[in-house]
Amino acid sequence: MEGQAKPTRRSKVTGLQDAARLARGALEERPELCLGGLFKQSRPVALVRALLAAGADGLHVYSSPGAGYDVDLMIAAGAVAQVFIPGVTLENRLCPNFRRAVEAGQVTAHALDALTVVGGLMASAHGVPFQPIDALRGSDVLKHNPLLHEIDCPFSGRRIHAVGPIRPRVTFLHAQEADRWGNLRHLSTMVYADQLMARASDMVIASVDRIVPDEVVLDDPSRVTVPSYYVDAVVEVPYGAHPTASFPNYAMDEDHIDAYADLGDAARTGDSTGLDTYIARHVTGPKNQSDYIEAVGGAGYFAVLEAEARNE
Amino acid sequence: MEGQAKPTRRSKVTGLQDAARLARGALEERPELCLGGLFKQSRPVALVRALLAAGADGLHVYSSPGAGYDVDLMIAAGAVAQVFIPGVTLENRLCPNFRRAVEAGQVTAHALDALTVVGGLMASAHGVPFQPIDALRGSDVLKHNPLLHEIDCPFSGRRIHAVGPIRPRVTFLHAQEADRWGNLRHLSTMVYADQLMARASDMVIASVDRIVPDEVVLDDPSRVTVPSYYVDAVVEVPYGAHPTASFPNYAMDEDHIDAYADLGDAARTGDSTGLDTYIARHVTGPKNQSDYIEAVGGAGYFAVLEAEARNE
Amino acid sequence: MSAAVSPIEQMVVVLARDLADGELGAAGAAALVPMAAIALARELHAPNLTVGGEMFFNPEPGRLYPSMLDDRALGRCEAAETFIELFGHSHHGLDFFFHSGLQHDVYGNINLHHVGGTLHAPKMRGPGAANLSYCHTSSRYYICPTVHTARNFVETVDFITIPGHLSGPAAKRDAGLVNEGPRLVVTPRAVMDFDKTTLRMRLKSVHAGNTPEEVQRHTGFDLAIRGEVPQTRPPTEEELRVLRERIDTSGALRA
Amino acid sequence: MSAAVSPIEQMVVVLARDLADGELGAAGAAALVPMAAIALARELHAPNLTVGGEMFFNPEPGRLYPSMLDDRALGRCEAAETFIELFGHSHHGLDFFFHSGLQHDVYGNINLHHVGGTLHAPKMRGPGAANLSYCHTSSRYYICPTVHTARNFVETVDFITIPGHLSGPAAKRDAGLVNEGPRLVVTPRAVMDFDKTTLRMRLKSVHAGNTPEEVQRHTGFDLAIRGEVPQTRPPTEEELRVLRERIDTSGALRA
Repeated sequence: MEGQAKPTRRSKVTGLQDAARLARGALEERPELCLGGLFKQSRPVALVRALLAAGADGLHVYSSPGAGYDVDLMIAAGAVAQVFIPGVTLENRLCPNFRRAVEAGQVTAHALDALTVVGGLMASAHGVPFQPIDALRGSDVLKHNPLLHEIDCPFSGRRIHAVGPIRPRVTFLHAQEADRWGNLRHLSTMVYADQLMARASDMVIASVDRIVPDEVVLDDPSRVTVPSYYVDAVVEVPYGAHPTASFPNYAMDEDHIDAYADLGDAARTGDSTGLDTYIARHVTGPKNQSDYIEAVGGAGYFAVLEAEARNE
Repeated sequence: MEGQAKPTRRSKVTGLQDAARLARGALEERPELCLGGLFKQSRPVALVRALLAAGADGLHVYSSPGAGYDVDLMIAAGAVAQVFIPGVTLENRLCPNFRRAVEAGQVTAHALDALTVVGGLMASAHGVPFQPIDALRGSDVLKHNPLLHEIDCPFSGRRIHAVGPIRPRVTFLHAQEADRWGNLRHLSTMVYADQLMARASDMVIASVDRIVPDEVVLDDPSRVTVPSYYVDAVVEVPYGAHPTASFPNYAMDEDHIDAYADLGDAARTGDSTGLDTYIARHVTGPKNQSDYIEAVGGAGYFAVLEAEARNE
Repeated sequence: MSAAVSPIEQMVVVLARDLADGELGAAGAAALVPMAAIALARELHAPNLTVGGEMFFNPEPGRLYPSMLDDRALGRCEAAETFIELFGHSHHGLDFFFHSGLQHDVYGNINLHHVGGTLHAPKMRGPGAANLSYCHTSSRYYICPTVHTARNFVETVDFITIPGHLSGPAAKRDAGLVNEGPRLVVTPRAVMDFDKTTLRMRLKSVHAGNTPEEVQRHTGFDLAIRGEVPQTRPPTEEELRVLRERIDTSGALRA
Repeated sequence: MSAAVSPIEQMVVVLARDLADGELGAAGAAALVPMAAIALARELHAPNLTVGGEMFFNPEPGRLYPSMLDDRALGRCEAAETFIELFGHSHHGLDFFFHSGLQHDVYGNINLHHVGGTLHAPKMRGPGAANLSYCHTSSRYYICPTVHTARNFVETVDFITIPGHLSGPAAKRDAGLVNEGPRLVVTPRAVMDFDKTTLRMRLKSVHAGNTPEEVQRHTGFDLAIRGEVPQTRPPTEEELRVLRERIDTSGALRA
């Protein structure tokens, strides 16, 4: 209590709604949102739901080169203007709301390829004005891809491609663990583009299955996939990737995604009541993640997904 | 014994001398050798000694951007024509043979910077014709660097730099562990550019402190730093990085390096008998790593370096 | 082997036979059939075949999974990489890869973007595709959709997502496609390859239980049937035993 | 504090005071003094200062090491990166960095390549340097050699490895050096800064036990001494206690 207190290190741990407000404010400046994981693995879905509940709209959505449920849900909620993702699919079936909105001209889905997205993130992460690409030939995607440019290669003399930096205003990631400073630990075998996105983005917000003591990070620094320096906020969200997987902790919920897709297909062909109910029940309704867990099926339901992740 | 035997998976484990012969043959086609680790950490010194004993010469030596003892030893042995390494130093003192040979005009030491070397390796690993660089200004190195080019940036319109692919004919790495298929596991905290070099090179030969059972790799695939696919041969060499460190297994041998540098300084100022004896005793003399270990001081000597690595 | 050979098992066996020891390859997005084929080749004649180029190396799952974008499908693999290394692999290429789409045409071009309309005003919007490079940078690739109808085998695709042989040798050369491109088209009904001169698709063999006429009826373009079309060589006892006992332990290929 | 303050401890304290909470910085090649300064700042007033940009984050070694290229010097750090991420850091820059060389000149240019002769026919060949970018991409840097003589402080360096202020404001602008560049030169004898107009080095303060005249005598160019030169503010009790008890536990800064 003697005058100026010694400053202490700030924790980056925050709550889901505060994180969503932080993201929403940033995205109002520039609507480029990027999502970590890939398809049904380690997608930051709780953060996406919180952002939708906070009322985001007009988003330009990026991702590692493949996405499905989360982007489709954002489109269903009316939050998306443009999609910059090469592959949008539930893998075993098409994304109903993505398809509907693009066919209706409500959402622009750009034709892109993985190298353009990854190369653009690389240019941003590396701090250079562009990334050369020399492995694209013959696809109609090259005629439409808005991010890809032809340049004269100063080394080979040939015409090659190049992409400028992709710098998301906000990136949402989901990892299995973090310490309170925001050092992320992906325990899944595949980490996809999460590390690259973190380094390419203006702001990074991560959900994790659990916050671990500082010692867990310090005892094995090689396991840290995204150093705290790149992370602006971290939120502990049990089952925060649901209905996608957070291996090795819980598997993707194929049944949930399938039921959602059925509602989406019904909406696409004229009956949106099921989809509206789904969004009210899972996105706008729950006040917190505990509510969401109850809405999905409760602790017993998630225990099954945990067992599936262990191959039981 | 019934006609055609079913093929089996080939082990990549080989001996030190066979590895050196393999490397020497490749380097006779194109003399670009690259060394892993950095300065006094995880340098593939046993492979370097074996290559020197096998009689390599005229080498163009690359490395992660900093090297010392090993490059100096190769110069002392008369094996080097050109050095493409930004920093060559023993850190606490200059490299005596490097200095002598460059001052005498016997070796060309190019003025380079780290981004050129890393960028060139990145271009090679990524398979693109060049890597843009935009963080070099004002240094006289830019006037002399033979690998760096000025280009017109097609995105910014500014003059920026670019480097073409650096594709070493052979890269030597040292890791702590590998399985028999050549999957490498670096257990040290710092891995520097080893993963990048492996992906950038035509041929990769690795020494490891020990070969581990297949299960060690399969139980923790995220720990594999260099997948087998990139590795052509792997050699189990106890203390294969000596006198540099192989953390967490053994520390750098500062005394050995210092004594070597004293001999090098004596040679530089006219008396090369000590240096000649050193090379006969440590490089050309030992028939195998056991001989080398004895020449350095035996098992008890290395136990001290192991204790130092554990901070005892 | 009591149970009859399924059409999907026949596909797997045809593909496995074409993969050679020592090669590097990956499975693509619809991984069930390709991963089974790769695993079978590794078990039977290609122990040095490396599965790589999709950010994981040599997965050893206990059973088959429909997607490799699932940690369980990797099981105990040998190494994991990220999209940065995939960027490099996409440029350096593989020995083989696998593709399939919404539409496949007579030149082996594949459409995953839209059917009808235009890209930004499509009648039906497809998923798109992430990897467009292996079709060009890899030595060869296989087309292996698990359905074969006149609706997904059309004369000309509405959008070329993955180039096959474009409109033939001249177009391919002009586009800079220097590698083999699609080598075989393997479906539940038949095997097709491409005429060396025209690069148009043609019927090579029909699986047991199919006739050339049936296959032609389910294909939206002329399969250039001239004379006798052989039957696809069925799985051997050994191929089927290894496939069912060591790879497809859950029977996914017979579902 | 019984033992007298060593000149190196004085250097560390001067540097630590100039580092702010929340900044990102790294130590450079000769790490003993910079790492001690960073650690002291983190302990005293900058707990949110991040050590990063050299492939490791926030090392917590038990004692000081002369080189950070030693796993022991990282101790229990928070994360490790590789040269690919260093490529990015080098472009994005830091808040601060540290440099020293064989020669330093009146404009703060640093030579690590050769003394006498030419690059390829040098009288004395130096080590060169790896990182040439942080001098330009970082907001500022510090020059902190642990010797200060008329031989390593020269009017003009023989080779500019690390650009300081080149030959002044116009040359710096022409070369595209837009950031502050070298802010302070801290040696065992004194602290120097740079004249805002000419960007020439000038004496700012002398450490206890040194006179301005002595410092000038050990410097190969005019230090622009005008009137009274203050004494460098010595370490406080608190600074010295934290430095010796929590950071330099082996006494490396007093050796």
